[in-house]
Amino acid sequence: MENSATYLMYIPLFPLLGAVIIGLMHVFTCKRPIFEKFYGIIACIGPILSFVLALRVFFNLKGMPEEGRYLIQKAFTWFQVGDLDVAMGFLADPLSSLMLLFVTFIGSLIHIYSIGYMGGEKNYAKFFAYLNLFLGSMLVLVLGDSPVVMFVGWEGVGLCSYLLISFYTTETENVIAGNKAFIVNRIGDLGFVLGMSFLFWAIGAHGFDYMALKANAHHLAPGVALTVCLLLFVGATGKSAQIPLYVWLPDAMAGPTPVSALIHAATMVTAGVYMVARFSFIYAHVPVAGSIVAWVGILTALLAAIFGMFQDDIKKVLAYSTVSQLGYMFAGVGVAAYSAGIFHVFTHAFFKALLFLGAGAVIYAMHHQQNIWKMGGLKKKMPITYYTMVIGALALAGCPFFSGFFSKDEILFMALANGHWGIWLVGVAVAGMTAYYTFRMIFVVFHGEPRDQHAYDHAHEAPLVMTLPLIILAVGALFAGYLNLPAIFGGDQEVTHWLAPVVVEHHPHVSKFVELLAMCASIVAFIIGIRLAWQRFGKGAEEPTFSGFTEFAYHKFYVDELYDSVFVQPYKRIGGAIRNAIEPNVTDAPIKLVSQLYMMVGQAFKVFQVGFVRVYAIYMIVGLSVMSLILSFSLN
Amino acid sequence: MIHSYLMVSVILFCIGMLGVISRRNVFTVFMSIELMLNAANLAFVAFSRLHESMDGHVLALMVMAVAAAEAALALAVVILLHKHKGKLDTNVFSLLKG
Amino acid sequence: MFEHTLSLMIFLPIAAGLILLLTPAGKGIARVTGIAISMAALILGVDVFTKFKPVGELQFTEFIPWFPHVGINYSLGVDGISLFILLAASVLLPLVFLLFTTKEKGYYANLLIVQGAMAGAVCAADIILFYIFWEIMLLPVFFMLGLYGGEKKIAATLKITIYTIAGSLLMLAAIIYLGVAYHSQFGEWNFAISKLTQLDLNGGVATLAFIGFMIAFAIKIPLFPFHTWLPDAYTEAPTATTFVLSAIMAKIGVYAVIRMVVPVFDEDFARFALLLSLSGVFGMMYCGIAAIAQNDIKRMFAFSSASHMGIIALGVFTCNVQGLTGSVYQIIAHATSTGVLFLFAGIIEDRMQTRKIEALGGIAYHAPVFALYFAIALLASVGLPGTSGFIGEFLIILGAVKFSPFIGILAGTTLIIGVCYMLWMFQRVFFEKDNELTVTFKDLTLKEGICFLPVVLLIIVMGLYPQPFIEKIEPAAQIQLAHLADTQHVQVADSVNAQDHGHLLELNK
Amino acid sequence: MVHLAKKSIKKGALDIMFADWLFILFTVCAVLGAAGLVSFRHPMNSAMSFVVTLISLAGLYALLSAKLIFATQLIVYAGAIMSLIIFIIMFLNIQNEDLPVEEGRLKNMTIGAVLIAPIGLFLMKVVKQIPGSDTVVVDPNFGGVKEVGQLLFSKWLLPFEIVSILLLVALVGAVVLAGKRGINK
Repeated sequence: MENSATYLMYIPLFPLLGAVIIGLMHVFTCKRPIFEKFYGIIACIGPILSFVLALRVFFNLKGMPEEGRYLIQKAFTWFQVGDLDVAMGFLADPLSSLMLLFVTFIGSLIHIYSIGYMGGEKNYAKFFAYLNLFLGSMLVLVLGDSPVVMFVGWEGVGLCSYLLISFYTTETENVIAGNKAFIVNRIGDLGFVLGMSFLFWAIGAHGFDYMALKANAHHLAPGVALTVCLLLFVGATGKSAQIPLYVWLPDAMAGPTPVSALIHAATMVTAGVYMVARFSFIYAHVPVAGSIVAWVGILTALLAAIFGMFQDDIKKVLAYSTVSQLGYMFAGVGVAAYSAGIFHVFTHAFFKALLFLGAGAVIYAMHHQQNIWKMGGLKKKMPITYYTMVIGALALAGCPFFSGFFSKDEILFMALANGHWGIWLVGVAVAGMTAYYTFRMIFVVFHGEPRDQHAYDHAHEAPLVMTLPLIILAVGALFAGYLNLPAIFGGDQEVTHWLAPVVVEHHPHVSKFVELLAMCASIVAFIIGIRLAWQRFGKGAEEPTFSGFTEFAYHKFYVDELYDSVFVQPYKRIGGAIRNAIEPNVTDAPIKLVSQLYMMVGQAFKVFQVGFVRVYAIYMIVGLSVMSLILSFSLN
Repeated sequence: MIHSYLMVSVILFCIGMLGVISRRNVFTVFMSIELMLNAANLAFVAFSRLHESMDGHVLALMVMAVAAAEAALALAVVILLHKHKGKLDTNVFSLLKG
Repeated sequence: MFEHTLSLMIFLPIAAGLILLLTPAGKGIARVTGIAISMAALILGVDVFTKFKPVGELQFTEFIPWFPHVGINYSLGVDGISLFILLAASVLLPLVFLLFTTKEKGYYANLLIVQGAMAGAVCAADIILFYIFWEIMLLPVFFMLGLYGGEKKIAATLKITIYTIAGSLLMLAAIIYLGVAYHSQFGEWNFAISKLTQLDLNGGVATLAFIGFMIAFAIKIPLFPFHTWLPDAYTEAPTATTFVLSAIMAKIGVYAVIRMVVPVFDEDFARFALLLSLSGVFGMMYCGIAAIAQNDIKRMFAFSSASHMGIIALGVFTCNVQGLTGSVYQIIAHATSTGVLFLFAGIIEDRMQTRKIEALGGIAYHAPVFALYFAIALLASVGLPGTSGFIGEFLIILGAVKFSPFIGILAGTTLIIGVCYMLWMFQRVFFEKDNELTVTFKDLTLKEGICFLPVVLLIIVMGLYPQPFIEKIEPAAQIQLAHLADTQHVQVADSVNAQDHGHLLELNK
Repeated sequence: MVHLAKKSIKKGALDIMFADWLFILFTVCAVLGAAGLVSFRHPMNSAMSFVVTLISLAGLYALLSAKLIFATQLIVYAGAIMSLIIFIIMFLNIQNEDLPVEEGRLKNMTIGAVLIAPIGLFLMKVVKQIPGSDTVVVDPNFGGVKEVGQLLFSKWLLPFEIVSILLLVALVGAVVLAGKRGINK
């Protein structure tokens, strides 16, 4: 078969094998550590090999005719029960190949960066084992040819996210942040599993891989389709940190910075967007579901942007900006602009990874200081980091001709073109806010005077293993946007065309004037945002105090506290009540009753137990006597 | 005819029971039990005569063997108890109290 | 090997146990005997597994007339459902003998008897034979719990005794009713399970008998309001006993429901399925929530085990092949994950002399291998894909959604509830800061590591390549459900004029 | 057979009379002995009166043509067992003060008799309802040593062996129980 490819399974297998090898080495050598770079180099082999294979997949696909452009490998029957037949199968089509490319590329870069960043850490090997495991799981997620296989990767990345967030396990807060991430993700996973179940009972009987599902999607009743869409979207909100399940992502910054860059910015959190795009054949049938997705996305973008404007932890700022950008992506896929959404995933991976790695370099230089109000003036000390980060910030803020501009603008334009005025308006506002908080961070950290002179004196530029990935990513952040240059700039939207066979979307025809107008609105928003930031923070500013609305926003609208008092505390309290009140008093009641009954009867009969053999004989005789009397009468 | 023998058996059996429940002397109680066994033996033999089969005789023999065994054991127990308590009163031995 | 493999698996351990009890053998000899016999059972079990054909009928059947005039016979056989419980017992019990070296002779002897009786209960193809083995299986548990248990062992023994005896009596009454019903319908006595499935049971007494069976098995599983004996018994019992109770014996309850209740009482089962599944789901949630408040690690696992059993039972009550297969698969997965977790809790208790979660912390830094094994078992227990726990849980939820979307959604919460208490426990025991106590924690010895390795590997293999297991389970599951499917068809057909029919019946009276 | 039966009836008149007298004599002795057994205060007196009962019972066995039982009753029971009992009574050297004080003995026995009366009456009622033939002369060898012996060693072999084990156990038990010296002294 021309579409079968036996090498697909090796793409996730390489990092997974790396994880097993490093993990075993760690277990056997953690008491007697060997040369630490050794682990790092082994860890980098897997991702790089996967990247090479991903390139091979890409060029193979490119050589194929557009209609049959997919590669498939069914490794073995995973399980088969009744009608449910799930193969451990891998599918590479334009969508997954695009994801593959940037996941393996950025994954490899971050592995290299981590060799430097994690230097001297105690659990060096463990970190790389987890990182490899994560990459393997992410590749399973991307390549899985059925929702169930995808779910394996889906949960696998959740696990690795948990392990890496709580990587510094001696601190309770880190572990709690990890737990929070895992549990909140699990809430989303519940939606995913239920969505899969409903989907299976509706149309899964003739095969439960994407090919078969896509072929049978038109049999789906509208109500079921809506249910499936919403349940799957619950899964996506968990993984991709959307309202109402976004709360775990800011806390997830407790993990090492490369983790934040790889998992919580570039790859894992975009899995939800990828999943919605994967299921575009269902979402396309249910516009209502799409609108819900889009609105949730854009509201998340707004909310996270508001929070982002008041954070003082450099990583938290970036975390909220990630949530916010993820919101854009969902707005994109929600308005059926799947290629635009995925394209934003693609560009975002570059500039957000870049920003995180840059922030990591800063944190590394400042000896694990993360509060931006303790930094300042680092521009002179860390020029490479500064310039690369500025490129990243410009891309994030949507500066024209940087990658973020093209992708974000595409989303907003598609929202407008498909008639979602509200989403477009909010989107433009958020774009301005994005520019504001991004440059607030840049100005406070790199400009002005140093606020902590001691730390400033010891700050220095990061080593080459760390700056090299920064530079590569900066190049990506600069030019990734040109892959999907819209027609208005003379491009031919290559990514959109590449994805066209997979995702179900249609391009409404809108006049050039509207397109230009929309673009101008975005640019204006960007300029206003960056100007405000310059005014306030450009020349150095002191840590502000908050009151009123700003205080409310600074405390993130008290959402964490709300969740804690509405879900967590009652849960624990019910548990305590069961333990202290219900178990001993209610469910144990019958058995206590029985034993008390026995005790009472026993006490009553104790009277007869006088202890003299003769008396027992008398009892017997009395019994016999009574029986005899009765029998004598009955004999007559 | 046989009925009279059975009547005698019943009477002896009841007297034996009376001895067991109304006396406190260990020896008397013990011999009352022997009396009950003998009453049963008489019934066996009588029935044997009635049915003209000798199985009853065999059973009577067995009962005698059991009675002998019982006598041996019971007397051993009586000696032991007498050694322990110096009394022959059944009321002294009230270890069965719950 | 030869035609009496199953009998050998049953009577070899029982005989060895009895001989140990009757002879003045020391505990060393007892343990060596235990290892030898359980290894022999393992070899026999593997032999059965490799020769087992993936079809639904009973295999390896043996038949010896016992009381033929009342239709009670010594007849054995395994199908895809009992095979795996048999295997779980024979794979996991050698671990116990190998790992726990400090117990007395009577303990090992009792374990051997339990092993044989459990094999008997799952292999029995005659309901009376099943009942006999069921009772034999319970006896040594009382002794092990009552003689070798923890501080509150007497109360725990009393509880488990009252519950199980009550259940057993109800079951006996129901079994006798089945025999009588068979006699009145077919004119002969027969207690073979396959024959009893042909019974046409309806009416009040049949429902009572059904309830009798269900209560007996609900106590053993345990299903929601009958679970109260479990936390005490699991907590107070010595580790190996808890392990046997949770890993295998509770599963025999589920097995019995699948094997005896589903095909025999098809109509009543279909009628009560909703109520039963609610009980399963509610039990899962209730015990899962209770687990988070426990500060005794073993007690927490006890509640967790009860919570999982609720889900496993739910799989049976969903009345479809996905749910049932998932349930059987989850039985093995749960035996390997939670069972092993109980063993690990035992190891912690042995080394730290405490089971209090608060007293622990930071074990992972001093025992990385132990932490790794523990984490794998824990992840299987919370149903992470790639471990054995996921396949079963997914199939059960899938089946539950088919059965009723509402139940399905509730069942899905197991994903969340399980992870909450497990992670919180893991955090407080393995992470955070170590203290004076846990600094002294010794990692697994080489022997322990090698003993646990096959089980840990099994957890992963069963998650990645479950098909060899599933292909053996599924045909048997289909057969058990065949009756149910017929009943449901009839019910659908009858439901239209059911009311008129009822009136007619009353008129006839 | 018919011939034999006729002969027995003809000859019976005198025999029956004589046997009846004997029966009455033995019965009275047995009952009186039994009454003595339960009512005497000193066990020695009880034992002597029990011997009377046993000998009377032996007579009754003889009347029932149970020759072997008649002999064993006299030799084993009245002889061996009773001498053992009397021996023990004398061995313990029981004085009057050793005996338990049984003040309400008469009252007790009256109440006991009232209790037991229904049992006795019921048993008698049952006995009356047993369908009994009038005495038939049995085979002269009935109850002889050879016949009973043959039966004992063929049909009743297994119970016989079990009884022998029982005796052995009793023997060992008695040795163990009574053989302990110096306990509680």
